[in-house]
Amino acid sequence: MVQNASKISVSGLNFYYQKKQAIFDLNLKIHANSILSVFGPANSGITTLLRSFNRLCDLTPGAHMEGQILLDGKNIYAPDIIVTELRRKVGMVFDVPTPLPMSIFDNIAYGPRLSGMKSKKLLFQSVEEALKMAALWEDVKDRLSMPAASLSGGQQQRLCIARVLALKPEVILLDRPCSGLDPISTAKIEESLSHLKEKFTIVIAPHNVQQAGRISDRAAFMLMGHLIEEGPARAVFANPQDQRTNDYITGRFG
Amino acid sequence: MGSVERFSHLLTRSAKRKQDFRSIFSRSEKIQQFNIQHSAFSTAVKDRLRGRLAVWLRVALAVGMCFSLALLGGCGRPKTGVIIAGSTSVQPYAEVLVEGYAVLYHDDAIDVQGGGSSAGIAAAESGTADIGMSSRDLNEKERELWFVEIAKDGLAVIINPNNPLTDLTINQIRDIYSTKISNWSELGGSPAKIHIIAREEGSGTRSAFESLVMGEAEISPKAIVQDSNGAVRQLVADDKNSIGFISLGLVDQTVKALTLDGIVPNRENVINGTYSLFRPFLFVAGKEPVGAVKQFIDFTLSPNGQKLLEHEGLISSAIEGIENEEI
Amino acid sequence: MKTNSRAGEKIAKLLIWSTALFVLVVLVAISAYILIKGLPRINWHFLTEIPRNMGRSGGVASTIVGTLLVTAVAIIIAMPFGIGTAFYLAEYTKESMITRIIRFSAESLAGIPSIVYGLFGFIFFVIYLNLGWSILSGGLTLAIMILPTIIRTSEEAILSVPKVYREVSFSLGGTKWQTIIKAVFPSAIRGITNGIILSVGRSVAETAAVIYTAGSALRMPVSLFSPTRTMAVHFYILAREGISLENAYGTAALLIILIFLINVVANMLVNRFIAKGR
Amino acid sequence: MKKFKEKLSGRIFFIFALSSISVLALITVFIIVKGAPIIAKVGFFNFVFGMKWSPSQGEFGIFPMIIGSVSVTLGAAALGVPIGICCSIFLAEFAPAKMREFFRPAIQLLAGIPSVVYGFWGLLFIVPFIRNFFGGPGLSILAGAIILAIMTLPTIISISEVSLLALPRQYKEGALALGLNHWQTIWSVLLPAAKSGIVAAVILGIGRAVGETMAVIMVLGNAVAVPLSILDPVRTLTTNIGIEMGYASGEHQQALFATGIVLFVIIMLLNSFAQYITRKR
Repeated sequence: MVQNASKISVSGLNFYYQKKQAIFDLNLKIHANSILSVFGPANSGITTLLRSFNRLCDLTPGAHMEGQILLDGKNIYAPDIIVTELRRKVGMVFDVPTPLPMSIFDNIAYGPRLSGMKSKKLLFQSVEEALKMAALWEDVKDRLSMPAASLSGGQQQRLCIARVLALKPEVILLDRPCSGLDPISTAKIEESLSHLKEKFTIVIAPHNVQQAGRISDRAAFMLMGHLIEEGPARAVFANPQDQRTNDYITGRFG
Repeated sequence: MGSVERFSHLLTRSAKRKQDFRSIFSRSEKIQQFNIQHSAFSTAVKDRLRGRLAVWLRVALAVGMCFSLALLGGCGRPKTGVIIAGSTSVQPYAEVLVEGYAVLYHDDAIDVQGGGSSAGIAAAESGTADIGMSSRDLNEKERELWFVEIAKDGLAVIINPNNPLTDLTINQIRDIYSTKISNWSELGGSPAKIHIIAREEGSGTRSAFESLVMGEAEISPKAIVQDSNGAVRQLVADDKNSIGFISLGLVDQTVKALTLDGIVPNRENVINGTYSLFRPFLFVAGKEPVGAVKQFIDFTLSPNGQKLLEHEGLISSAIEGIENEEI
Repeated sequence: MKTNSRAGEKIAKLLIWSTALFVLVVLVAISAYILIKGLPRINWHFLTEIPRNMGRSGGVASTIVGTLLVTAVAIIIAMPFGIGTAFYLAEYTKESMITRIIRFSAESLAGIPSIVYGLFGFIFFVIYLNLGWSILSGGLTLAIMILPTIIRTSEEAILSVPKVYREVSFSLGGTKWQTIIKAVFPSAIRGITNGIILSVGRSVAETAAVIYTAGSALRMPVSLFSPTRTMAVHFYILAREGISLENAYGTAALLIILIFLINVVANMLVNRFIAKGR
Repeated sequence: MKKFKEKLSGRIFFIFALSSISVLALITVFIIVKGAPIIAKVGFFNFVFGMKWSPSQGEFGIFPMIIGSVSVTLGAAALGVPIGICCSIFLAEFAPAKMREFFRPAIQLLAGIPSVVYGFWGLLFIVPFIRNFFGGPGLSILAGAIILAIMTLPTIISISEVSLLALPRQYKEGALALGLNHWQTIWSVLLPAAKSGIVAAVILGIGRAVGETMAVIMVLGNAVAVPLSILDPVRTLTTNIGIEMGYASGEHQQALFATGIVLFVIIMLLNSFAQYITRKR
């Protein structure tokens, strides 16, 4: 019935910060090994949606939700879920590059070390593999002990992607990853994302509509916490069903 | 040992309070399964705790234990020998006595603490100290304690060496300190405002000066107050317009001691009674001294002890035998 | 507007440079005067013999040992409690009335005059707990005196660690404890150590709080329960009672050197600790 | 197993926090219990505004001391705060790396010098200087203000410097990118951004100045009368405790603890004022 199994399925999701509601009755199926971009004007609940997938929203006091989010059929808000394992499966890259105040090697090895990986050889292997996948290995392979802060903006963001990949996740969430980057770095990141989709399910909040059009397989438009329209990217951008999506894509508002 | 029961009661009550607080705390958390295999747990904890910060944890726990141990152990602390505490004016002379005593009796387990006359008397009363030192007369309540006068300390009125004056009457000094006279020119000196320097309210030196010189009059609140003989002497030596009063034993060439009504302040005049400004140095004890404490006090009153005090500029009282009637 | 902003820049630069140099000169003047007057007094005897004849002769050995022991007891007790509280306030409690009250009272207690801590120690530790005048009473009193400062400075350091480091650590599957230890603590270590060095400095230099609790005995301490006189108290009694200015300056010079060594060693430890941590 | 360690760490921090807070509460209650009876007996109004302090006659009025404390602390702040903040700016922004490496331990050394050494140094240099150049006994509010200013510098400098350095790099770069020169960046961007740290530093510094006892005993002259000029000798609340506590007993000792309560209230007011500033931003 469904072309490929859905990695994450959201049903009846309502999300509140204390009394303010951020997401209204959202239903969505995210396909494995594909890039879904969730686009829309600022604070229409996109970041909240992404952060509910890896339960990072638990950190904000007073945040609570109704409804279900299933990862491979298992509800991620069930009491027996170990949150740390969930966050290793569902990695996240933030909008501003945030290297930890450590060397490049320690930054990437941070995740595996937390999960208990001790042996130097294994750590080096996963760091090298992650850097290659994030297309950063050539730039940094001989200065791994340099502080991460010495890298350029684009390189730092790719370091953050490598940091997530080192944990061998299944899903990667990117919240406007290229917002502060120059076009060349943006292109490089978009290119590595299209390679990564063979192995990972990717959900990205693009920082503009063109980026969504270029790289995503499916696209979802959110406005003021409501999911307006969702479907294959070409269909959503070529002839949007809902008038509001059309206005947003053609840049009439938002 | 009243303090031990009271203290253990305090400890159990506070522990109970912490317990209720924690049980409320844990009940409110979501109940989470607790699947620990005992053996895996002990090995896992050992290698987890090897990390750098975990070491701090173990130090903290150890400290917590020794902190509570010390508190409880404290109640039965080992006696470390005779403890003398009190007036900071008497303290240096007591230390000289302790050194002399150690040479003669080969027992140097005597410690001298400062803290002031009242602190010393209170410590003697509560038994925290074996002997309290006071550089002032005792009030009625304090007289109920056992006490003995170990020496007399003369009081010298001092001025700056460059000040031409050499003699003042007691009345003139009283008028200076109550600011009736406020300029040196009124006493024949060069015209300048007199800077009066006194000791602090509770000091033995001050109360002796008040009873022997001021009588009914009061030392003016405008007077500069210093809390030690050293500081008063230092100030008078620096400020040529100043006047102060300190122990006779501490007068040196940096200051000039005035003659009172023509009588020179020295040992002889104090002994023959012509120089009236002196105060007692007292040893006070909670109860009749016994053992090492009695031995030390006897040494102090013995000719050897008195010679030591005389050498330091005090006037020994044992020679005239003016001792307290009680003993 | 252009020219006066450049002139403003020059004046400001000049002003700041001169203020900084002025402070440096004042610092050098104070310590130079003490060192010039005190250093000639310091020799092997001064360091190894205990004071004799009311402090006029002999060395200051017992006061050196006393100072180190009292400060050590204070730091060993205050550090875990102080830093533990700071982490608890910064990481484990939501910003609420209670945390604000605790932070506020810690700040107020940091301002309490040490003489009041001294008397609290005297009546609580020396008399009520019957610990007597001892290194333990002095150390405990100092521990309580520096506790608020350590809590405040550590918490300030922890809160100044960017919030995003915690989010990154959590997003990489870190637990709260791992996030605190691996992401927050290494960045906050400089601020925390700054607070501890200030507290060590303050305890070594303390007189009022120690004179009534650790006592002013001149003998070499034998156990945690024996009374002792710290170097600062020794200087105070010698200088104030006019017993011996030379020995007073000697003690003060030694104190400045001791404090200098503590700072150098502490900074070295921090840099090595941070380097290893990176 | 990991969940157990989480609980354990939460517990241990909780126990540390609880015991520290209970100790801090214990000392507060102790001071109040020791000081309150005399205030009740003498009456709050004539205790705080009473002009005459002479315990031997049972008169406990501490108004002259309050004036003393306020004037000395204001003097110290007027001298210490601007200099302290200038130095912290110097350390954070202008100092070449080598000099910073030298300056920071020097500042920490300044913090380490015992207050009695400052007091004695002041007595030997500052007091005669004031006596010869400005007249009066030399022991004065001015002398106390100078000594306290020097003593509060390390606290103000080191903590403001930390808050200046903790500012994210983008603040400075953003301002410079807008064409502001170095000083304008500091004045209009960095200082306002680091205000909470600097205010905390100033409050801690002033708190230390208000709480200082031993150093000022030697240089203030400790006269119990209300000062008429900054050259008059004066007694602060702390020196009042410091001088008389050794000799005080009974009601006199309670009156000195009551002085401690007044000090505590002054420091509480100072802190709430500081919190008000940082929150208002």
